[in-house]
Amino acid sequence: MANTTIDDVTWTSDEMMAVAAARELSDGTVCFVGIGLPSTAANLARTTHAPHVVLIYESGCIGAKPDRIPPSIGDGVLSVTADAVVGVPEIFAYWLQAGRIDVGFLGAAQVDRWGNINTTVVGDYGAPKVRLPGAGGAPEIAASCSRVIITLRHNERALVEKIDFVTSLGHGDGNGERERLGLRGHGPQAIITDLGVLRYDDTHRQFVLSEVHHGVSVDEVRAATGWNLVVADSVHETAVPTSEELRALRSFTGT
Amino acid sequence: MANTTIDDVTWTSDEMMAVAAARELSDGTVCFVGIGLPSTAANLARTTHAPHVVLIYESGCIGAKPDRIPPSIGDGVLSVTADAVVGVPEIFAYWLQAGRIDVGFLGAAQVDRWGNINTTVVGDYGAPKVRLPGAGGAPEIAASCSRVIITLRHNERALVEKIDFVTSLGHGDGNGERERLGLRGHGPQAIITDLGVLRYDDTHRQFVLSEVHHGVSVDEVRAATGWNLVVADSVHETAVPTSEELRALRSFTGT
Amino acid sequence: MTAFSTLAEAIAHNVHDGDRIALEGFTHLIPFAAGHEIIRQGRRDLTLVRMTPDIVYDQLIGMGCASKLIFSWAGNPGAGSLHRFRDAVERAIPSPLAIEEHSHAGMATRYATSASGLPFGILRGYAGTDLPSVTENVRFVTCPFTGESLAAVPALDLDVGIICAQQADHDGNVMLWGITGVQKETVLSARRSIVLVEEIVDKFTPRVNGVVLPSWVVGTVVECPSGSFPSYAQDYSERANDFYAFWEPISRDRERFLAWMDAHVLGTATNSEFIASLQTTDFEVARG
Amino acid sequence: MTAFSTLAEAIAHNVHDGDRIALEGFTHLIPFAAGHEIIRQGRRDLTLVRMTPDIVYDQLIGMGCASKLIFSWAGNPGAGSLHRFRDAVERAIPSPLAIEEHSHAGMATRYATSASGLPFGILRGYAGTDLPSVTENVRFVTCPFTGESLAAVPALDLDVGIICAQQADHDGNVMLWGITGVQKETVLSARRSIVLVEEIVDKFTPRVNGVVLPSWVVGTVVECPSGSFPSYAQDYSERANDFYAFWEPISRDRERFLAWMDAHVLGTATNSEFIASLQTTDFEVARG
Repeated sequence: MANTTIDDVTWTSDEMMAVAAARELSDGTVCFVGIGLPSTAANLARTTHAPHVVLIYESGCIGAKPDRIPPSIGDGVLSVTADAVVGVPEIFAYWLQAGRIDVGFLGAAQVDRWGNINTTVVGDYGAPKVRLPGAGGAPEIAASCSRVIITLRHNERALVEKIDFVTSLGHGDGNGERERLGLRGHGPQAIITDLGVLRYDDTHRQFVLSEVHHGVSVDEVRAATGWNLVVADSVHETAVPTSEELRALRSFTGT
Repeated sequence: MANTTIDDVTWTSDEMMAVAAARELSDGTVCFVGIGLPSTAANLARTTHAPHVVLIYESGCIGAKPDRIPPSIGDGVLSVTADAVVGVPEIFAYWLQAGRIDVGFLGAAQVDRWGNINTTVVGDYGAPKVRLPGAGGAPEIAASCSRVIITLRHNERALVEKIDFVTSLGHGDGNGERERLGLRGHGPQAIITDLGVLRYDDTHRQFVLSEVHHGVSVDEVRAATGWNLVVADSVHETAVPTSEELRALRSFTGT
Repeated sequence: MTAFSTLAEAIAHNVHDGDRIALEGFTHLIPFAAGHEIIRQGRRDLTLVRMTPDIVYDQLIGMGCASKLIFSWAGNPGAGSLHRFRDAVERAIPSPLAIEEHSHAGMATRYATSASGLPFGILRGYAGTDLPSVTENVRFVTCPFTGESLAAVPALDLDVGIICAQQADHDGNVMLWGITGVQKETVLSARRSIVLVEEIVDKFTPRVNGVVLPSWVVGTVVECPSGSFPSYAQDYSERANDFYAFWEPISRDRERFLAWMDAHVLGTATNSEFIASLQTTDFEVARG
Repeated sequence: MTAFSTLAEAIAHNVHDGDRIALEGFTHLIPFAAGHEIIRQGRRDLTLVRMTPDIVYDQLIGMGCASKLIFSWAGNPGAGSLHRFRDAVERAIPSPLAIEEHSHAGMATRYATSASGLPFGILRGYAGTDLPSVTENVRFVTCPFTGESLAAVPALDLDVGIICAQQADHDGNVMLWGITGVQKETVLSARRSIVLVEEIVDKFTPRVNGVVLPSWVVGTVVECPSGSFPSYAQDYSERANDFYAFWEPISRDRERFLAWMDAHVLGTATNSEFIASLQTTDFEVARG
């Protein structure tokens, strides 16, 4: 993690990524949250610019309002602060599958230019080089949320030309695969990394670089991307984290 | 309703029917209970010889222990005395359909010699003579409970040669239809009326008269049955209601 | 976000002629007041959906609001027939009523299916009965793993779902408890929803078997005390069992039914007026 | 009727070599103590089923109890990989582990399907992913009403379902609350069930989000305080997040793992002894 300092304020590239992800959530958004950076970003949004964001955890907690970032998706702090707690079959059937969720946050071990995600295996499925945790809630989050935001650290092993296993479908081959399969969400709209932000572009039918974080060059992003990265006509610099954002973020993460 | 008196104790034929039905439930039986006589009989069993009978109402009440007979299947007295209250989709899916119920009680407007039940319509479906309430929970109670007990008043319009509509399948045509259709419960085992008790007989492949209530002759039962009734080799008389049974019954029904 | 409004506004804005609507309640929490308001506003050609259509559906049918009923058990529980329903089905009075009937298990599956955003649901049901022969909406599918045949029923596709609940808070979250039936599924199955509550509270007290519907899935909340009368709201009221018996002879005679509806429903503007109007009638006299 | 027994008896009577078993818990109420006892009793060739196999499944796999894992997310939540699982899958250490993997939605559907007595369940899922290409247990069916394609998954067909809950009463009724996950479905999906409870009480106090399993669907109840450690039981314990972190380097090194299991699991006879054994180790030292 690189540090950046401006006017005596210092932040890490992971903090920049969390802040950028949080800003994607407008107030009132209903958000399906996985553990780790998604949970951090969603709670950051909730305690800064989006107090009415609704956080839904796959453990069945609807409208959780934790005062610290839980280390798992099933912590007690989620259930006791939730508006409602339902069983796991219900959270997937009545809430996610039914299309009631605006935004799903997903991480990835590998992602391609169409936002297809691998969290299953590096190498061959039958003889894996690295066995990853697997699908979890991701395939249906990717399918059913109105839009999906992917967050991961930016490097050539993560943003790859071809993923080893399609755990969760993004835009498929970029030629209408979601629509052909009848998926009802619009799929991944942003890939937020520690270097910048890629957004899905309907003209190019792939993710294009749209923002770079402070101190990051477009060439650096290109070099850290495993495919031939398309760059938007105008790439702007992400607004640096405000001290309010950093204070809120650190109060959660205890740093 | 006819009255019977022995040794200064008097009971109605409906009371005899309720008592005979209650006796079908051994202690610990898990029983799916509809409103009316089934609810009366099940609660009578629970407060006399079968204190651990488990009453399940389709409103979602599991293990209800009402102190009076509720006029509907959704009375507050059922939910507040229940071991658990679940939603209606769950009661049918997780509890009835899954085959967890020992005995289902069903009423009928019409029943045939195989225990097939009509509660839908008298006359033609498209131009009904009498439109009845319809299926309710009965088709799946008939399909999924281990055994079914049918209770109704005995007359030629009720126990008929051919029912006008199959709302709930009993033994179909008596030739293995349940098995062919994959139904998992054993189907109706007894028809308890105000005149006597018919039991399903595997040899005759139909219901046969097995008991007559006190003061009722086999010929009377034959005359009140719309099909050519098969009578068991030895028909015995139902034991008359005990004063304990009558006391418990009347404390429920307020008579 | 949830809207708060009067019952009259909620019905006017959400229920249109020709809509497919459900006023659900399994004995408990039946939204009678909403049915009365639909009658007052003279809606026509409604497709009424409910597992257990009872008196309020009898009233809607008798007053000519409905052209179709989708149901699984139509009766006056513990008291007798729905005579207005029977007149419609048996004699097309006041107009023909198309019916589509299911079992409770089938209807419950349809609610859960709709709430789940699926086009169909499966159950072990209907096999060997005549029900599939009288509707297109029971079919059979084959298990792709075992080859077994199972019944399939379609989602309900509701325009409006209307329920009663005990409480809402000021943010529009809704809480109900006791027998919860298919109340949650009714709201989650419908494009638009109306929830009548006994009261609006600052904060919910946790309840046994409490079901909370978050505000962002609730369309309109109406504060409507006794909106479920003669049904009940656990911990607020008792079921008026005597009203169900009282209704039997009224409903049996169409002229008497029309006079009663005229006096107590059409002749009142709100649910409070309706409840007050009962004080002066045979019903309260019979209660003693 | 429910049996009451010790944990050792419950495992001995219910869990046999070759069984298909689930020790469920969604972060909350994970039956660690039951996993440890299965290891002590040396069960082999188990098919392990769970949505979120975590440390206790890593232990079962590392100790050679399992020949197959059916799951949707295998990790040490918040801490890292399951190294014993990875060693089994990547290098067949200590023996090959067959895997069948699903999404959470698919596994949740399978539990609900099994609890419902259906042979298969349907969901909007798996479409466009590579998951159907690596298992026979994801297929696609066509909606008989709309023609849409939907994923189908089979029932789980569990021999044994094991969960933790907070309380049982003397009749063997079980109550749990907080995050309830698929605990109810695990019991209702299995031929035999074991429920580890924090305590046996005379009477339940109603709880928010309380789930009651009546005694007649509960196989065996075991009073086993802290049976979920390092997971937790809402209102009895807090999740030992530091244990999950503590475990990461132990699990990473097979020799260290075996030594730890030898000292703390094989070297203890009961869950109380296991918990006591931790007092004397680096774990409690690290806690300070």
